[in-house]
Amino acid sequence: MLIILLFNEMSLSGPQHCLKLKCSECLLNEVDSHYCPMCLENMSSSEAKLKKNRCGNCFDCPSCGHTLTTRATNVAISDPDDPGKSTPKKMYYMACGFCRWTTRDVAIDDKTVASGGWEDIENTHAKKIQSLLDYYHELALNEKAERERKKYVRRRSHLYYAASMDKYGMVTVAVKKKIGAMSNVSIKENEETTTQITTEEKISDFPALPDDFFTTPLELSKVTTITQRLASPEFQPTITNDLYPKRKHLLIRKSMRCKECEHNLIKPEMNPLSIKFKIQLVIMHHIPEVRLMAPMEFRFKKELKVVLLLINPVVHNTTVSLLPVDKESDSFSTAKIELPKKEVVLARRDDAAIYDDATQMHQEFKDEKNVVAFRKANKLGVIIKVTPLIQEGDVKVSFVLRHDYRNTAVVLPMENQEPQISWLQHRIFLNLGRIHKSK
Amino acid sequence: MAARSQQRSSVVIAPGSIICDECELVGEITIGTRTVIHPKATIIAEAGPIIIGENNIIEELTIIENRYPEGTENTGSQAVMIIGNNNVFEVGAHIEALKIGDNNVVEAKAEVGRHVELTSGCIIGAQCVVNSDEFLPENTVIYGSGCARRVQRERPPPQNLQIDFLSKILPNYHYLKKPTKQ
Amino acid sequence: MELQDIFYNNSQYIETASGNKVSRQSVLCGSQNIVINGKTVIMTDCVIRGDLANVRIGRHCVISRNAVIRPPFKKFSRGVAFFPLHIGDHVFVDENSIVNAAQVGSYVHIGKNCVIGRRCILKDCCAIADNTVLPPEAVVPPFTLFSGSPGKITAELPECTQDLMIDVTTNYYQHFRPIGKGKER
Amino acid sequence: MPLYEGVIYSGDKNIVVLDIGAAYTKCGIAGETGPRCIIPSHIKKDDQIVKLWDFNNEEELYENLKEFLFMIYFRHLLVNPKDRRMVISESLLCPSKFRDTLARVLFRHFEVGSIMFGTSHLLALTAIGVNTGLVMDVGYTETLLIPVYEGIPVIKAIQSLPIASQAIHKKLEDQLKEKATVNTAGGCKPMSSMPDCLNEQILEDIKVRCCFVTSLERAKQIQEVTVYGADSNKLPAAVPSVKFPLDGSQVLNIDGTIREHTCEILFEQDNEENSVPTLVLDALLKCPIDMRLELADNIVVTGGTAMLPGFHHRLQLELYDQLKKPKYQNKLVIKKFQFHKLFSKENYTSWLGGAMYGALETLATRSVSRDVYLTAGKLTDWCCIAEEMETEKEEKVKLKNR
Repeated sequence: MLIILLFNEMSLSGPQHCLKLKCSECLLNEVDSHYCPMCLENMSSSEAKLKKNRCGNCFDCPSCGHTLTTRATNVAISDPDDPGKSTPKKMYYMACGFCRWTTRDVAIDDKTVASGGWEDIENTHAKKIQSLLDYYHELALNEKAERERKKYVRRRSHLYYAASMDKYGMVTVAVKKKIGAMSNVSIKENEETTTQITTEEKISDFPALPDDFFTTPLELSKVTTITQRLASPEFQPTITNDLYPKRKHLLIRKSMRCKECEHNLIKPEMNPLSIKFKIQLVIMHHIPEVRLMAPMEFRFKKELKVVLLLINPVVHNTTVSLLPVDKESDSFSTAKIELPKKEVVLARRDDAAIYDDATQMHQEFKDEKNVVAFRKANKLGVIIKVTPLIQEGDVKVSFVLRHDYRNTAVVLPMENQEPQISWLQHRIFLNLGRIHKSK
Repeated sequence: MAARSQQRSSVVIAPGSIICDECELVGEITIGTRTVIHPKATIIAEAGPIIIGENNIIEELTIIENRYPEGTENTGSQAVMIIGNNNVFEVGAHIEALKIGDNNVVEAKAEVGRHVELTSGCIIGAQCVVNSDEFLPENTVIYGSGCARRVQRERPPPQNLQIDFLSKILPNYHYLKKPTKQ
Repeated sequence: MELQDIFYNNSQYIETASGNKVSRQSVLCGSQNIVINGKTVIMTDCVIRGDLANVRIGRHCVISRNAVIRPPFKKFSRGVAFFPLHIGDHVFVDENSIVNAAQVGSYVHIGKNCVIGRRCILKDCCAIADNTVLPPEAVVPPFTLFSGSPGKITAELPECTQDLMIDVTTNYYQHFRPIGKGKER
Repeated sequence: MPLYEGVIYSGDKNIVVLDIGAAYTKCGIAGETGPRCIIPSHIKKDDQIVKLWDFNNEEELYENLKEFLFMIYFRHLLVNPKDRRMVISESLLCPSKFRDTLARVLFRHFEVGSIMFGTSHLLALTAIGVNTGLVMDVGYTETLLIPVYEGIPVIKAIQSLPIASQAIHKKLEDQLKEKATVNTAGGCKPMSSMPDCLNEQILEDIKVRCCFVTSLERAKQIQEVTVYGADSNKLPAAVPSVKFPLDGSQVLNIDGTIREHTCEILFEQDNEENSVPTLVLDALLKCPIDMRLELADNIVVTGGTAMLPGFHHRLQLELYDQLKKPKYQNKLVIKKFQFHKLFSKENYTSWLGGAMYGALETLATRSVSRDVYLTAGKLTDWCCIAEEMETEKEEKVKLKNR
């Protein structure tokens, strides 16, 4: 397969700051907006944080992960006054259209409202964790106060060792040495704390597996898979009866900025459905694209004419020249190339042309037959001569693409100012394909 | 075309069924009432007759075939393929199972092998290939890339409403095969 | 690399006034309910079920071999209805895929051998990887790639997806040429 | 509604807490009661699974971590990494290559504000609110036991054994290949004739759904046969077998003995008479006498492998049983072993400790900031502390001289 080493995702940094090409490698990604991939509603970042990045209305199937859909049913509810009579009432439950799991499977009662009636299950340890956290919080405050008071005297605190970076206890030794004579300030641990840990619980006898565990056949359909367990990390249900609908995880739209000049290169619109961007500086819109026209049969030391397709993405004519690279600095090439000496002009892009086939604008260019293979709208075929210098492997060439670039990415504040024209140079690496094996 | 008209005599179509003429029926086939067969479906009874019950929907590009198992062609012994009632075979399903009960759904592009027995209320999910030598208990659901299994509480509901609708609309656009006179 | 020419037998295709190229071997049921907006290629053995409900396909789409375009149905308390199916512009549906969606936006790529379930909504600029199964009523947001069974988000698409899809579909149309005749369009 | 309840002290700083395990990575936000996600520690490259810990060189690891962390930040946690604090739980024996590369990716590529590296065993103690305990982590590649006394790890008593989940998977695979059969359309075939139908994920699924840790009594009968070669009719009545569908066309028949025997690998003693339970006793032996009783009274078991049904019960019985052996009998005077109840599942205990730590005001003082990292150009490890002290002394001198 032939690969052209030009990244489509590459973005162009804002020309008023730096005219450099950036790839996803050297860009800083940022969370721009949160949205639910099911109902496609935007969520503010503070709300998303509060809801732990989960949608308030949409749920995922705990069995297969597909989105659950709400289903309405009519349930006959017997009239309390007249037991013989029953009135139909609309009740809602959730079902998966993929694996057919329903909330009724795990005996969750149907709800009277279509949405909003589904509660979350609570982590049974939440209270204990909270009280432990309160206790640590107090310790931390004490320690902070202590630190303020005695800047240089570090004292032993319960917390300090519990999970410090001091993994080998070496710091203790070091600190003790350092404090040396001052160690008389040793204060008893936790003496100032008012809360005490009441959370710890010990077990001395774990229950054995029940006797019938060894005799009853295992019903595989009642045991959850590892994926199902890890899908809800806090609960990790082991039997399918404990599966519970999961709120849909949100997605984000990202914006990107240049790490050097810190300017935004990509900024999406707020609406998650919009495919337009507030800022979209991608290479595709600014820099001519180079493609290989057709696969070729390369042979060792045999010169071939290769047609490269150049495509102009901008609405101005672009002057392009192909320049050789320094032989010494070129460790990439495996073939000798002969580039056209003259510069060529790429016709401007015309968006209306795809709707109107009659648009012809050939005449305005004077092309030399041995340089330009063909010309069609904003596309142009350039002929280069390639002589492979290897007997097997990939034929690779490298050259510099030089073109003029009109600074249109920034709206210029002053009227009537001519857009600035700058010349850009890019090193192009081309892999033209493998050497043809002669039989 | 010639082969089809030759075989036509052996196809028995009950009144009330909607069989589009653009489908291919080969061999000894019996089709029950209120069964809908969309255009471009293929039913081939090669190794024995195929009996299809009532209220089934067979969508386009579905292949239902009773064929000789590999390597045992034309041994003379016939196996009858029986499909019950209220089954749905979605677009591009491939069915070779000899026994299919009632209320099953074989989703798009799913394959059911000859040695599988579908009881009732089973769902074979889209693109699932089931061709081991097994008996699928009632209400089994096979789904997903790894053909995961579970048992659902309720069997899928019969598609009477869809059949009503199709019975009304398909004759407007397609030539139908006429029911066999008793 | 630039797409190479794909040749078809001129007698096998009908070219409409608006530039659609439709294979004679495709099955267009209820063709009066099918609207194809122009420069769209419908290849051999495709099935489009206009008899069930209206189908509208935008400009510059490619419906590859053996694909099925089928309006989805929904059950209501009293009866069943088939919903119209709309496909936007510059949509590429690859071979052997079944599209049962309610809506497919523009600049969408659906890979080979996919099953797009009933009433799915595919927004603009999204893609479905080969062999994906989208269960009924799935929603695919812009700039996401869905794959697997059930289909889930596995990657994001580049910001220039729209330009890439326009390029792919228009190029495909330009290179989809009748055999024997060197007619340039 | 508990969903909207915040337990967060740290305001809206979104401090990321990360525990990159050998098999699974636990990640979430500080101050919360459980991780947001537990995902396999691997990335997919051209449809190939590449495990994070299987790396040939640091560059490869750097690239893999970059991709992995990108996924964590922008797919799972949906927070910006730049200038934010984070907490990382790492093993005491974490190779410095991994640690350094991780810091490099986070500081240089993602530009995080600061990182606190916490030792997983100590964090596990934080999560239950004690500072003395015998912490045993039964993970994926190894079982690592560290006694911690008053918050300080007793280095000389650390015990480890390369027997954990990975060993269970290996044994399960071996046994299946030896004995199991597969039903296919073409009839019943022995497993050994189709070597490609098992992979790590299927093995893990078989383990969690079918396997268990049997009772001590039955285990003794089993070991009599499997280890000491007694006649196989001495085995206890086998537990029922399971038909495990591998996909639509293959059904694996898993014998009851496989279900029961597989996890015995944790308890069978090797040539040096080591097993998972003896690690506890050996560690106690190496600890100073005055710590032993207290440690035995504060055993903490973490790690996903400890979630196997029957594991805790068996471990406890084994401890009392092994204690009777001459090797320990006269040296360890322990009457009772007590275990701590966790406020989490075993597989994310350390994470929870990190999440608590990250929610405190003192986080900054325990962290390495990006500025410090960039000026130093590396992370300081414990062995560099002496050096650090020197510089601090110099600073002090400078201050005095002012």
